[in-house]
Amino acid sequence: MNYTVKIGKNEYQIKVHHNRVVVDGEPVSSRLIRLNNNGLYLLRHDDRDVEVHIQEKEAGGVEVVIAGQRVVAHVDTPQRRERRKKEGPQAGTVVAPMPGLVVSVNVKEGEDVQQGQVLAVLESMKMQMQMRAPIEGRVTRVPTRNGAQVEKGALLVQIE
Amino acid sequence: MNYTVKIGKNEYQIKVHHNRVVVDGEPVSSRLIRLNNNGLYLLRHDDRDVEVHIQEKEAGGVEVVIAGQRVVAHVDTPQRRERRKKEGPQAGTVVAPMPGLVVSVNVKEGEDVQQGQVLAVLESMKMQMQMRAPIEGRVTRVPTRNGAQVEKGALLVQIE
Amino acid sequence: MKVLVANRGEIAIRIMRTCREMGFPTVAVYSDADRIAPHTRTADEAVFIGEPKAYLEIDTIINAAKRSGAQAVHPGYGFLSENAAFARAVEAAGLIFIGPRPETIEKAGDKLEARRIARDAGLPVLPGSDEQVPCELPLGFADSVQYPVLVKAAAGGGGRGIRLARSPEELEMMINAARLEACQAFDDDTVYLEPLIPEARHVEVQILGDGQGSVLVLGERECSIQRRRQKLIEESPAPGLPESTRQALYEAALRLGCALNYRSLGTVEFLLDSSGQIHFIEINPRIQVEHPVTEMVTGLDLVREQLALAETGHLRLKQEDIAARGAAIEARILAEDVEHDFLPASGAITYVKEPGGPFVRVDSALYTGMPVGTSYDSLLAKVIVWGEDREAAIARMRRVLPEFQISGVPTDLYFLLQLMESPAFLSGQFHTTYLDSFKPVLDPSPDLEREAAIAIALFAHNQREQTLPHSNGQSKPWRDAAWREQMKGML
Amino acid sequence: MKVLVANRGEIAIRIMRTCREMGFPTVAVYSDADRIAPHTRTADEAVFIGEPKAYLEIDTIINAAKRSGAQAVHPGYGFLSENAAFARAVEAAGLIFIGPRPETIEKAGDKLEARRIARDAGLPVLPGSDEQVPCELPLGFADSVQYPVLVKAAAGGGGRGIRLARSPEELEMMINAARLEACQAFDDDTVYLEPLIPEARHVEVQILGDGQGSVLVLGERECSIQRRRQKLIEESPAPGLPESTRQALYEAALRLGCALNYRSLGTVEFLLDSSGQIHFIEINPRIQVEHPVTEMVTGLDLVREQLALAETGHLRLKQEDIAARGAAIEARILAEDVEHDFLPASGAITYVKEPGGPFVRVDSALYTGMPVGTSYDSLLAKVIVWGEDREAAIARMRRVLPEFQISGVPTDLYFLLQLMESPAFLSGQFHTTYLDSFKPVLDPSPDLEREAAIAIALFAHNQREQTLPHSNGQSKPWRDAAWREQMKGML
Repeated sequence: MNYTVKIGKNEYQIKVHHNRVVVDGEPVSSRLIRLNNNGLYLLRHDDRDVEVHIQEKEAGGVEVVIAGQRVVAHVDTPQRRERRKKEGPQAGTVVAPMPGLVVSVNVKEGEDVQQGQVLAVLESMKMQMQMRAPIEGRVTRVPTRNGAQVEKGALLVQIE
Repeated sequence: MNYTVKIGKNEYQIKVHHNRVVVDGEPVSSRLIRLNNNGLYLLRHDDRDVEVHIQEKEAGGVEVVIAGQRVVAHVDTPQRRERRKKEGPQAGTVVAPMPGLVVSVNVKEGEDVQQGQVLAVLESMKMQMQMRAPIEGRVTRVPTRNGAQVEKGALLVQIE
Repeated sequence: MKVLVANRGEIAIRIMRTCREMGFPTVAVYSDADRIAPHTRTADEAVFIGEPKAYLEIDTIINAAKRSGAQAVHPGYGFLSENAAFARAVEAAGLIFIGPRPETIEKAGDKLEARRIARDAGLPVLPGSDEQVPCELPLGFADSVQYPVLVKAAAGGGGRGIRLARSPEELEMMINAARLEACQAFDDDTVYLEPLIPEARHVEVQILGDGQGSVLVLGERECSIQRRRQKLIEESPAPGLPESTRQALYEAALRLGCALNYRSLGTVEFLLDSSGQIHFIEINPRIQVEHPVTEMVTGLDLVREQLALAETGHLRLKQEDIAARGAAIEARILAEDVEHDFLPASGAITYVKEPGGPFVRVDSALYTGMPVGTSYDSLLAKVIVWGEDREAAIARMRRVLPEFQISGVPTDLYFLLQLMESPAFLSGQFHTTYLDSFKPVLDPSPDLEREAAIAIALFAHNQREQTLPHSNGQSKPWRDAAWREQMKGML
Repeated sequence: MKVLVANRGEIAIRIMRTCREMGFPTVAVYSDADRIAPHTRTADEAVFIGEPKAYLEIDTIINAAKRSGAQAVHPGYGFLSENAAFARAVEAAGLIFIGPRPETIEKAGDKLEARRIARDAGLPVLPGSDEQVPCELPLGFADSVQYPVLVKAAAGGGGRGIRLARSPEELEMMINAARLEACQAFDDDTVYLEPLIPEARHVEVQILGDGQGSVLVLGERECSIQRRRQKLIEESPAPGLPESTRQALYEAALRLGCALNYRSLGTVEFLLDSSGQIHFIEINPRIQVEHPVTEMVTGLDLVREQLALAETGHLRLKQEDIAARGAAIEARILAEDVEHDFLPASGAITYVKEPGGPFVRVDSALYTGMPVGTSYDSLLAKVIVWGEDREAAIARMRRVLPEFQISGVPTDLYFLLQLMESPAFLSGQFHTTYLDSFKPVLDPSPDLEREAAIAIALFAHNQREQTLPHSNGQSKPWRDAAWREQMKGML
């Protein structure tokens, strides 16, 4: 099985077949051993062990913590790409999860955004929520503005 | 719903109905709030919060950790008692989970045992395992002895 | 003495810990946003106080104290800790305020008044007028000022209400901006001017007084590593400080403490200019975030001294009991997005593992499952290390930061590690503007990133392999069974 | 200097932490039973060594060191740490042995030889012959002995191979029992007799030598709280010790250290009888489990001193650099079943939360999911607290133990807490036999038990309510969604 792992600007092509792992064409000897049911794993190389915490996020995102560093990545398989095409544009729809006040809108139409980027900040019951981009893409609609009162489910940003 | 919680020699009769809790006839105001998906809870009383870790064990056992103290309890409902009756004696069957050497047998036929009591110690691949009583009851069969080699699945102790 | 802690987060827990050691029952207060915050379950009792801003409501806190039967109130830092009206209300309710006298808080809170008192006590105070900027700027005012100049709110605190003006043209705009922020934050738009000291270091002195004429100096802290005037790393002793300067700082702090007949803990803040001269800035009448570095070098529990004083009216210590040993450094672990201009981050902590071992202290309010909101500051935990000297302490901090694992929200952990490894920090040669020019690497180190990529691919592969034969989504029990099987051989 | 740590558990992690701080790469070794033990991932490299007993195999460890390119080997405590042949093999392989010279280990390992050396060096040694008990007991031998008497294995260690004979009738049986155990444990059935000192305290002195004539004394530790001759709680300084006795202990330890031209860390163990006399027992040529209490009062990192000496051949310290401050106490957290005669327990750690805050240190090898087997000792973690005096340290330990949450295996945490609250411990008046008569309360405190019962009933009720509408067992996603909903309001 082939996996494309995107971390920031970098992409890693990783092939996993039984116990063989090939990273960007280079075979490595690494195994992932589950340490508990809460996301803790041991990445065992030939001569070295590394503790990692792995957590699935929404929209194919994965959060990894190693040695005090936190990496947010996106993992893809050919199948997932296929599925995503079928799902169409609604993957890039950001709506208000609760009624509230739009404290700030951080993007404009036509702007390119990264997955996870904060698009807008919503305040509700004195508490603020950051609305992040579920996918990478271009902003096509921003039908709201700073200071607007919005209902739950109101479209805030559309990304394509 | 009525719950019987057994801790050591003590039994607590606890009735829970919506937000009303009655312990041994005395109403208390307590709520259990989940803190995460790993078993951490907040027990909120009127004027006091207590952090508890709760973990289900086999055979209706529950392990609770509060303030550095660990309590192993058994919780029962009328339904469960009914079900247990139907399940019959196999609930009290202790078999070897792997092939190994019986290092010690700690109980005799006719002896009364508590749930969780160590019945026998099994050694396999240089490692020892304590075989504990899954239920409270009387030992009816002990078809093994110290030093015996047993196969996986061999009956070690029968409790009724 | 039953103590209500009118605070939240790590400082509430830290205060309650010492209360427990001294046998004082504790009462926590918690708002709507803190319904499952960890400080409530550290206390013996917990009182719900309502909206997120309730920690700032004097009457609400006093009522909670009365309802719970508390005899004393510890304000922690932030919130009502520097509010003289609060201290007064606590005492008016017949309770002990664990902190300075209300009038001391009042004087400290008016930065101009504090300057006057310091000047009268013979402290070196930053040049400039002790008068506020008039509402209507007189003709020629802007030209009479030396630039660059700081416009500061007289009621300021926490780095708010401060603006820098570089030229006469900028002055009026900056005065207005500072007034606006000061008015919003402190309900008081009084501002004053203070010359900007270039290449200054921020050094502060911890004092402890009994309010009866006795004031002790508990050493100094170097706090120049700041971002947006928020301290990020603090240490004691201040590196490379000439002994004569240290003595001058202690003497100045002592003089001010005596002038105020200071009670409880306080911090006298100074700027150290490039010529080695010290300049008084302000006095903080409360426990500081960074107090643990002083604790680690002196071996004192500062909260214990506060509580003992509040209970008995007497200090347990004399100046000759105070001795510093080695060096301590504190790093503040914040929920913030280094990649997005250090914006406070929110989310839920999905994993946390705190560091440990010799001479490491963690003051934390973290647990797995904890919501991280934006109602309060972004401080998640503090890591404090001690070493026999600064070099050993830095080596320890560099060992410790990568041991701290936090998942669920971005933090400044990797940023702090880079800071610890930067030549300026290592040499001890840095100023309050150091972070303006310090540019962290945002991406993870290449080896670590590759490692993460491998882990993720293997994780995705495992998920897939295990879900394939159980495509109804029932994979978890199967995985649990596999894990138990794996564990079995090891028991 | 690349260091292979020939150990596991908390001590391996503790050594690796200091290596990292000093910039030394580390190599872990791990057995089949330690495939997912935490020390492997604390190291920079990890080498698999085979069966659980591989930590005791000299060739296996030497091969691992060579394979990994390590330049030095740290043995920790236990396993091969007191094996002179191992130290010799390490040096023969061209590697640095981080510990005493092999000949010192050899002398220390033969308790009779150690007694002779101590006696020659002028130390007060327990009365009795320095000769072993002959294989065939001569006629009248049993009657020539003063009772009660201890039969001890000459090659002993860790409390094994020791028996008490109360009368001439018991002597031969106890000699045979001690021989049998000694033969099994040490492959050497040599035993000797030592008078039993009633109401004795166990006090030991930490020494550090450079192997070139310089020996330092780093203070003493009180370790009388023992069960089956295994220390459970240790502290420094020893409570209530007259200064003259302390000086006598230091002087005796120094004399022995000089007589052995001691290199690296060592512990000289003494019994203190009820008249205040000290008696040498033995010398432990390695780092001790309880070394952190000395670290906390002296501010030294003992492993750092070991490593620096091993690297440079010189000590960084002089006797005048050593100063003790305050009091430290260590408690050993063991996986054991207090209700079932303290039998070692096995299982898997399903939850762990370590304590924190001021002057608290945790040396641990715990993580959620960790299998606890019976292949090795039952030590899970050590909690060490410091206070300005013994009272403050005890108060802190009483605060800290209830903060330590461990689920999945029974531990001695509640037992330790009761011990900390017992009048004899509080007064500092206890002997090595204290735990024979100390009877802990086994059941949880009634309030806590009732609380647990309520929590369990509510837990069972929640499980039921949530599984009822989804009787297909698909309740977890539903619960997760509910939890996320609950969290949302707080973000």
